[in-house]
Amino acid sequence: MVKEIERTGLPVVHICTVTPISLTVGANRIVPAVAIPYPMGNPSLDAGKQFALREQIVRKALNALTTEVTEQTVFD
Amino acid sequence: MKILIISNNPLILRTWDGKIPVRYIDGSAPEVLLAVRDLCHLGYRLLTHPLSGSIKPNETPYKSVLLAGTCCGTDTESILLTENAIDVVQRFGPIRRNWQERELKDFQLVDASLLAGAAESAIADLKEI
Amino acid sequence: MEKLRVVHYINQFYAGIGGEEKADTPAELRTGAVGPGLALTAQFGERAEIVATIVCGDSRFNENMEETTAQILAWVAAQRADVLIAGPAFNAGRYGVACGTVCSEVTEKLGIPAVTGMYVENPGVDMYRDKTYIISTKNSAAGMRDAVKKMAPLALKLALHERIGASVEEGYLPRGERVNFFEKERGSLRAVEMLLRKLHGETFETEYPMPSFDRVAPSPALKDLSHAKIALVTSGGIVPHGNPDRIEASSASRFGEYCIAGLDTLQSGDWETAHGGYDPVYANADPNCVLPADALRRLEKEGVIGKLHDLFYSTVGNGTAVASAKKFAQEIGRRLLDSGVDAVLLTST
Amino acid sequence: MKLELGYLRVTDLRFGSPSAFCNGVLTIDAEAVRAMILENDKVADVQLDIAKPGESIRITPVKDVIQPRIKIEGPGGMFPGTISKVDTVGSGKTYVLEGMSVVTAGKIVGFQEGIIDMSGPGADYTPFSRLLNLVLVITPAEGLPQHEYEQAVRSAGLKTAVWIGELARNAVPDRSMIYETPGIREGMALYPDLPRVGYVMMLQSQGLLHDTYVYGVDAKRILPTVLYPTELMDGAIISGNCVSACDKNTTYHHLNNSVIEDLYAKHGKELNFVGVIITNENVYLADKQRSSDFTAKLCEYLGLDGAIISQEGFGNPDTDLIMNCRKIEAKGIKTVIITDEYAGQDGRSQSLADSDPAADACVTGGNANMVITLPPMDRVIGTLDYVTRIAGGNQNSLQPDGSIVAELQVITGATNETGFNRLSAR
Repeated sequence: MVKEIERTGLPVVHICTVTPISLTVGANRIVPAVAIPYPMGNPSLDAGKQFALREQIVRKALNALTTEVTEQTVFD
Repeated sequence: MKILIISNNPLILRTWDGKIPVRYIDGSAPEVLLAVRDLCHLGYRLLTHPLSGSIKPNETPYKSVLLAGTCCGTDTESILLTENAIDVVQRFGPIRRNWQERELKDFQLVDASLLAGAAESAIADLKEI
Repeated sequence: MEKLRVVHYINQFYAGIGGEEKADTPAELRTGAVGPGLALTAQFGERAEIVATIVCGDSRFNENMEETTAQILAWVAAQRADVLIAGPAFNAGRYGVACGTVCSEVTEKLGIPAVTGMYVENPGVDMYRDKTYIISTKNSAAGMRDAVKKMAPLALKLALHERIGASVEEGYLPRGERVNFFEKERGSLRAVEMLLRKLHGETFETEYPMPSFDRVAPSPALKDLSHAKIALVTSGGIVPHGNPDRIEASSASRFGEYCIAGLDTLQSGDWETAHGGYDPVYANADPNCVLPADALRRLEKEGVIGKLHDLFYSTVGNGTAVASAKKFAQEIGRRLLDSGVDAVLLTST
Repeated sequence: MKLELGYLRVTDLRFGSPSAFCNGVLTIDAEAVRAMILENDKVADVQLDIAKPGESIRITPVKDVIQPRIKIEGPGGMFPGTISKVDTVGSGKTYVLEGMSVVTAGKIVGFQEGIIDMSGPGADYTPFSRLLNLVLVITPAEGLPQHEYEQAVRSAGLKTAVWIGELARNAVPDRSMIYETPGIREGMALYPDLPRVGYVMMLQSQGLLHDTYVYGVDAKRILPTVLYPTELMDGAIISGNCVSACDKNTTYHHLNNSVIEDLYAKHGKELNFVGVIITNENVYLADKQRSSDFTAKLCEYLGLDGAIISQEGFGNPDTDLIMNCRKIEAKGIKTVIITDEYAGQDGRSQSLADSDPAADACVTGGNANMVITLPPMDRVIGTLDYVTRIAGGNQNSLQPDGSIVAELQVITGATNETGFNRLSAR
C-alpha cells in the first residue's frame, strides 16, 4: 500500500512496528513504532506521557518527510 | 519455552491433547494460518513451516502448525513466513471438491504425521535446554 | 480456403505522409496494404491478405485517444477482420502507445486477436505487454525484416485460434503468463550450461526471473512543513464505531474514507478498530494509538504543519503486497492527490 | 571412487517360464515374482502386468518407478541399507537393464496420484512412457496402516528390481561407461584450471508419504553430507514419496540422476565435478536453518566455485531451495537452481512459494498447473477410481467418454526438478 501511494509522487512515511515488513513492502521512509497492538501508545504510561510519546513519533515522521532520501531509510 | 499447536485437524487434537497444548480451530486451513499470524504478532514464533507437505493447499483441508512462545518481542521472520503462506494459499484458491470420509481421514493422517516429526524434534530440543 | 482478413494499423511516417511535422494527421482508412503491410503480405503468401490499412498521426492519436480509438474500432469491426496487426513501432514511444492501445482495445472490445511489435524499452511495452502480443524487435526500422518474419506467423496462428507457444518460441515479449513448451535439451544440461556461463561471467538468461521486487523511487522531501497539508492513512483498521463500511477483520478487500475535520482527538467509543488479528483492547481504548490524529492536530495548532487533511483512509492490511490491496491503494493515492495533499503518514500495526 | 556401468538393453518384456534374460528379451515368471512378494504378510495380493511404449494403456495410481540393476563387482549390493547390507557402494561394476522399469502401483491414501500413459498426449510428459514397464499393483492386508503399506510397496518394488537384475548377472553388456570421482586432494591437482562444481541435491523428507531414504536412513534424520556421485548409481538413495506425482523424484530418477550424468559429461573438460551434497527438506524450521547452513558450509569446505541445486516438491521446499541458494551465493559460490512452477491454470500467478534476488539463474521443469486432456485408453492398469481425487484433478476430471481433464501435476515425473525432462516454461 505504501508503495502505491508513493507512486503518485507524494512523500509517504510508514510508521510501523515491524520494520522488516516495511522494508519488504518497499516503503522508502520508515519510522519504527512502539509495539503491535498500540503502535503509538503505551498503556503502562499515563495519558500525558502517552501523548508525549506519540507526538515524538509523529515529529520524527514529519522530519522524515522533510528529509531527502535516495534509498529505503529507517529513521530510528 | 512453551509450545503450542494450532490445528483444524481432529486427529491432532486426539493425539496431542494433554501432551502439548492444542488450540483447535473449527474452520478452514486459511483460518488456521490467520490464527497463526495473529499469534506471531502476539509474541509466538513458528517452529514449523506454515506450508507443510507437498499436498497442495487447494487439496487438503487440514493444517497444523507448531509454535513457541518467545521471551523477547515479535519474531518478524515468523510473521513474514506466515503472511507469505497466506498469500500462497489465497493464490491456490479454495478446495473445489467434496472429499469422502476415507480421504479426509487420510489427509488427517498425513497432516498429523508431518507435525509429529516436528513435535518430536521440539520436545527433544526442550529437554536439552 | 478463403484468405484470412487482416487489418493493419500504422502511423503517418510509415504511410509515407511525413515525419514529425505531419504527426497530427487524422485517422484514415485505406484499402489494401500500405508501407510495411507489403512486407507482411509477402510473408502471408496465399493464407491471408491485408484488407485495409488504418493510418493515424502519432500526436493525433495520443491527444485524441478516446475518439480516435472509437473510430478505429468501428472500422476494424466493419472490415470483419480475423486479426489486427499494428506497427511494428520499434523504439518510437507514441507510436508504441498507439499500437498497444489499438491492439488491446480491438481484442478487449471486439474479441479480435491482435499483434504488434516493439523494442523492449518502448514505453508501450510495459503498458500493454500483458494485454496483447508484442513481438520483440530491434530499436530501429532496420529490424523491419526480422520483425515481420515473426509478426506474420503469429498473426496467422492468432487468426486461426491455434495454440500459441511460449514467448521464446514465438518471439513475443513475456506477457506475465507462464507457458509450457519443450526445450531442445533436458533441464539438467540447461542448468550445467547456465552455470558454466555464470562462472565465466558470460550473459545467461534465467528461465524464471524471480518476481521483481518492485521498488518505487522515493518521492522528493517536503520543502515547507509549516504550509503542508498532511493526510493520515492506516492499515490498522480505525473506523467509526460499528464499522459502517464493514471493513474485513483481516486482509481487507476494501477501505473506508472518514472525516476528522474539527476533531482534536479520536474519542474511545466513537472510533474503534476493525482489525481482527490482534488484541483490540488498546486500540479501542485509545484509537489515537493507531491513528495519531490528536498529535497531528496539536502540531497543526502549533503551526508545525500547515493542515491536517479532513479525511483519513483506513483498511486492514497485512503488510504484504496483495493484488486487491494494490488496487485500492492506487485509489487512495489518487484521492489524496486530487485533494491537494502534500504528504502522507501511513501507520500500520 | 570408480564405477563401471554395463548397459544391457531390454528390447522386449514378456511373461513366461522359466525366467530369463536372453538376447535382450526378458522373460518373467509372474508366479515366481508373485510368490516372492507375497512372502510379506502385509501384502494381500499383487497383480503383475506389462505395459509397452505406444500401447493404449494408462497406469495409475503410480507410486514409484525403479530400474533393475545388479552389482557385479565391488563392495555391497543394490539399494544398500534397504535390500542389501549397508556397505558403502559406488565402486566396482554394476549392470543396468536399460529401457525397462518396475512400476509400483497401489492406492496408499485416498487422494493418491500418479498417471503414466503409454501413448497419446500424456505420454509426451512422462519419461516412463518410453520404457517397457513391469507393473506391480499391490493390495495390502486388511487394516494395514498406510505407512506400513507404503513400506510394503516400496520393498516389493525394490526386491523385484533386484530379482530381475539377478537374471542378467551373466549377460554381456552392449556398452559400458566408467564414472570416476577422485578424492579431494587428487581432484584438486587433476584439473587446477577448471571451475570446481558441486551438486546440491535436496531430498523430500517432510514426513509420512514424503520420505526419502539414504542407505536406509530416513532423510529427515540426516545432516547434509557428501556422497560420491557413483553411490547414487548403486541405489544409495531411494524414494518413499507418494505425493506430488509430477515433481517427486522416483528411485529411477535417483539411479539415473541427470544432473550427475551431465556434470560427468563435462567433467575434466569444462569443469571439475567435485561431488554430491545431499540435504533434506524438513518441516521443522530449525532443521531448515541447520541444513541450509550446513549445505553452504560444505560447499565452501569443498572449495566449490559453482553449484547446481535441485529440488523435490513444492511449498515449503521452495523455502529450503531459496535458503540454500541465498546462503551458497553469499559464500561467493555461483548457483543455478532447478525447480518447477505452480503458476495457476492461467499461468499468471507467482510460480514459487518463495523467492530471492540471489536466485538469478533458474531452470524450470514447467508449470504443473497447466491443464491437459488425457483421452481414454483401451486398458487401465490399477484403477481409475481415484482419478477424481488425485492432485490437480477434480470432481469433473473423469469425463463421460473416459478421458481425464486434469492438471499436469497428475502425471508421474512431468515437471521433474532434477532436470530430467525437456519441458520448460517462459
